[in-house]
Amino acid sequence: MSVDFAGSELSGAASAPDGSDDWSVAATAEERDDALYLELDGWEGPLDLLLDLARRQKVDLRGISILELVDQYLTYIERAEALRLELAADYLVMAAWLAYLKSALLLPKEEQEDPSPEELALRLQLRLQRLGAMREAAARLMARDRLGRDVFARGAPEGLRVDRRNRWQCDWYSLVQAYGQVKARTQPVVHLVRERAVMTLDSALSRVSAMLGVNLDWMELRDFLPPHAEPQLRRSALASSFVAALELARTGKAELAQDETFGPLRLKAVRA
Amino acid sequence: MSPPDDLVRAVEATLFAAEEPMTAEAISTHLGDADVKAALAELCAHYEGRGVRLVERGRRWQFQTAPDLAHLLRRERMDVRRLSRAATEVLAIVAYHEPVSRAEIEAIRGVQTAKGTLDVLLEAGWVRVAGRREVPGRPVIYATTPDFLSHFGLASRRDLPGIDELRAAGLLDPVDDDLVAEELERGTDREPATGESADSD
Amino acid sequence: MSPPDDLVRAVEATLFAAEEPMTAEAISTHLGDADVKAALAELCAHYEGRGVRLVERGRRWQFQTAPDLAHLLRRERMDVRRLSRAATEVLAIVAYHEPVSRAEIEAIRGVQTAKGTLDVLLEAGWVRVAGRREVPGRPVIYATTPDFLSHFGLASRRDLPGIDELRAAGLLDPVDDDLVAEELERGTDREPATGESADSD
Repeated sequence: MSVDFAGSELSGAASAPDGSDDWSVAATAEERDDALYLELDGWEGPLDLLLDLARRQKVDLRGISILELVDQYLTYIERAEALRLELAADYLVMAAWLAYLKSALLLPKEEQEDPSPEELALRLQLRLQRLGAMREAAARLMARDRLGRDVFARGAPEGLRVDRRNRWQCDWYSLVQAYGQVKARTQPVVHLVRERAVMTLDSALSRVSAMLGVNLDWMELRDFLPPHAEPQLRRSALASSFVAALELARTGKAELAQDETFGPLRLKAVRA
Repeated sequence: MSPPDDLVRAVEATLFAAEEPMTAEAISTHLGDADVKAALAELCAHYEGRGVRLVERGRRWQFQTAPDLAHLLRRERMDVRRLSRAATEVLAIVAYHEPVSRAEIEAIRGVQTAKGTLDVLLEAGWVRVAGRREVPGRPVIYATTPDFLSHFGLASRRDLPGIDELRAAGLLDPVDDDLVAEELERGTDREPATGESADSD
Repeated sequence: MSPPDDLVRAVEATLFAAEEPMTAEAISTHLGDADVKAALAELCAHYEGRGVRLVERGRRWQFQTAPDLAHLLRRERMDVRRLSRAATEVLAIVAYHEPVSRAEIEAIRGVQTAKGTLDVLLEAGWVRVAGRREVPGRPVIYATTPDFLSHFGLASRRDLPGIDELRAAGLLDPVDDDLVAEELERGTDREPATGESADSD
C-alpha cells in the first residue's frame, strides 16, 4: 500500500460535530476490550485499524488527535510484536511512517521539509474520513428495503413475449431481372483468341538466310526485319530473327558479333 | 374509497409475491392464522375492472392479467424486410422451373444455395414443398404458391416473361464480371447469415 | 373512484406481467407507442397505501410489495446473498464514486481488493464494467447497474443515502494528494492557525 500520507496534530480545534455530520459518526464503532485489539484478522489493513482507533477517540473524525492516533497505533504494533504475532508488511510500513511523522510533528517548524507534517497529517485525516464515510454509506445501503429481502417483485409473472415476424418484400421487376442474371451468368462462355501478327521461327529462318546469301558484309540484326511492319509484328520479327541468327550460327552458316553489351548484333555469312 | 386495512394489504402483498397460487388456508397460515376470507372478497371486488384480477382457481387464489388484456402478454411484431439477392434468384428459378429440387436450383444458379434461403421463401409463403422426386435419394421438390402469384400480380406462371422477351429487354446481357463475383459471394453457403439479411432493411 | 381507463389498465397489466422492470419507453413500445406518462402517474397514486406499490428505479418501473410488510413476507430461504464487509465497502465506493477504477477503490480502502470481491458484485448484477479510463494503462472502470438501483430501492443515484452531504464535504472528490495540498492552502489562508476547515464546503 502507499505510504504517502501521515498525520499531524490537528486536534487543537477539537470540533463540535454539527447535525450534518450524522453520517460520519462512528455507528459501527464498538466498545471493545483492549485485549481484543490484538486480533489481527479483525482489520483489513492498517488504514482500517487506524480508522477504528480514531473512532475510539469518540469525536468527529475531523477532530481526532493525530498524535494520539499515532501513539495508539505504535503501541498496538509493539504489543503485537511482543506477543510474536505475525504482522503483515503493511502494518510495519505504516508503523515506520507514523513514527517518522510523529518525530516530524515534534520538531520545530523551521526545520520542516515539503510536504509539511501538517499536510501529511491532513491527508491521513482525509483518508480516514473518506473510508469512514464509505463504511457508513455501505451500512446504510445494506439497511435499505432490499428487493428479495424486504420488498418483493411479483412471484410468478406471466411474462411478456414479443414474437417477431418478417414480412418479406420483393417486386416483379427484381424477380425477372434476377432470373435474367442467373441465365446470363450461366450461359456457356466461348473464348475467342484474336489473330495476332507474328513472324514464325521458320519464316524468320528462311528470310534471314536468304538475305545473308546476297550480302558479303556485316549486317545489323535489325536490317533483317520487315521495314514497314507495325510495332507488334516488328517485336515478333525481332525475337524470331534473333533465334534464327543463333540457329544459323550454331549450324555454322553465319558469324555473330557484338562489340559491347546491348550493342548492335551483327551477322555475316560464313563462306565455305 | 377507504384505504385498505392492514390485513387486506398483507393478503394482497402475499399473493402478489407468491410463486404459486395459494389456498385461503395457506395464506392464513402465512399471516399468523388470520381470517382472510373477508380480505380476499374485498380484494376481488377492488381488482374487478382493473388491468389485473384476483381469481380463484380450484380453491387457489392468484393474480392474473384481465382476460380482455391477454393479447398484451403475447404480441407480434411485423418486420418488413426486402428479399435478398440470393433469395430472389432462387424464387425466380422455382417460378420458371417448378417443380424443382434444391440440387437443380443450384445447378441452374451455378452456386450453392444456403438452406436459409429456401426457408425464407417458405416463410414468406411464396414457395411450398411440392412432394419428392421419384429418383434415388428422393429429393424434396419445390413449387410456387397462389400467394406468390397474387403478390407479384400474376394470373398464372405463364405470365412470366419468356427467354426471348428477357433477351429483348436486355436482361440476358452478360453482367459485369466483378458484380457477378460479388453476387456469387453473397449467394453462397459460406455466409448463410449475411446472405439473407445483407440487403434486408 | 372512477374505473381506470383502457390505457391505465393496459399499463397495469403489462407491468404486472413483466419479468423485468420496464422503462416508460419500453411500455410505450409494447402498447403501440401510447403515451404512458399520465397512466404511470395515475397507477402510482392508485397503489399508494396498498400492499403493492408501483415504483420507479433508475427510470424503470416495477410493482413490488410495500416495504412496511417486510416482516410478513420474509421467507425462510433468503434470496439475498450475504455480502462480505469488503464487498459492501467496494459496492458503496463504486456507487458513490462511479465510474471508478480498482486502483481508486484501493486508494480509498487502503488495502488491495481481492479479485473475487469485484467478481461477486459483477455476478450479482449490481456492478458493471463501464469502459476504460483514458489515462496511461487504460484501467477498467466500474459503475453500478439499474439492477443495483432496483435492489436497493433507489429511484436514482441521487437517492444514495447522504450523497449530497458527502459531496459537499469533499469526501467524494477524486483521491488526489495535490488537491489535498490545495485544500490545505485554502484552509490555512482563511484560518491560518488551525487548518481545521480543510473540509470546507
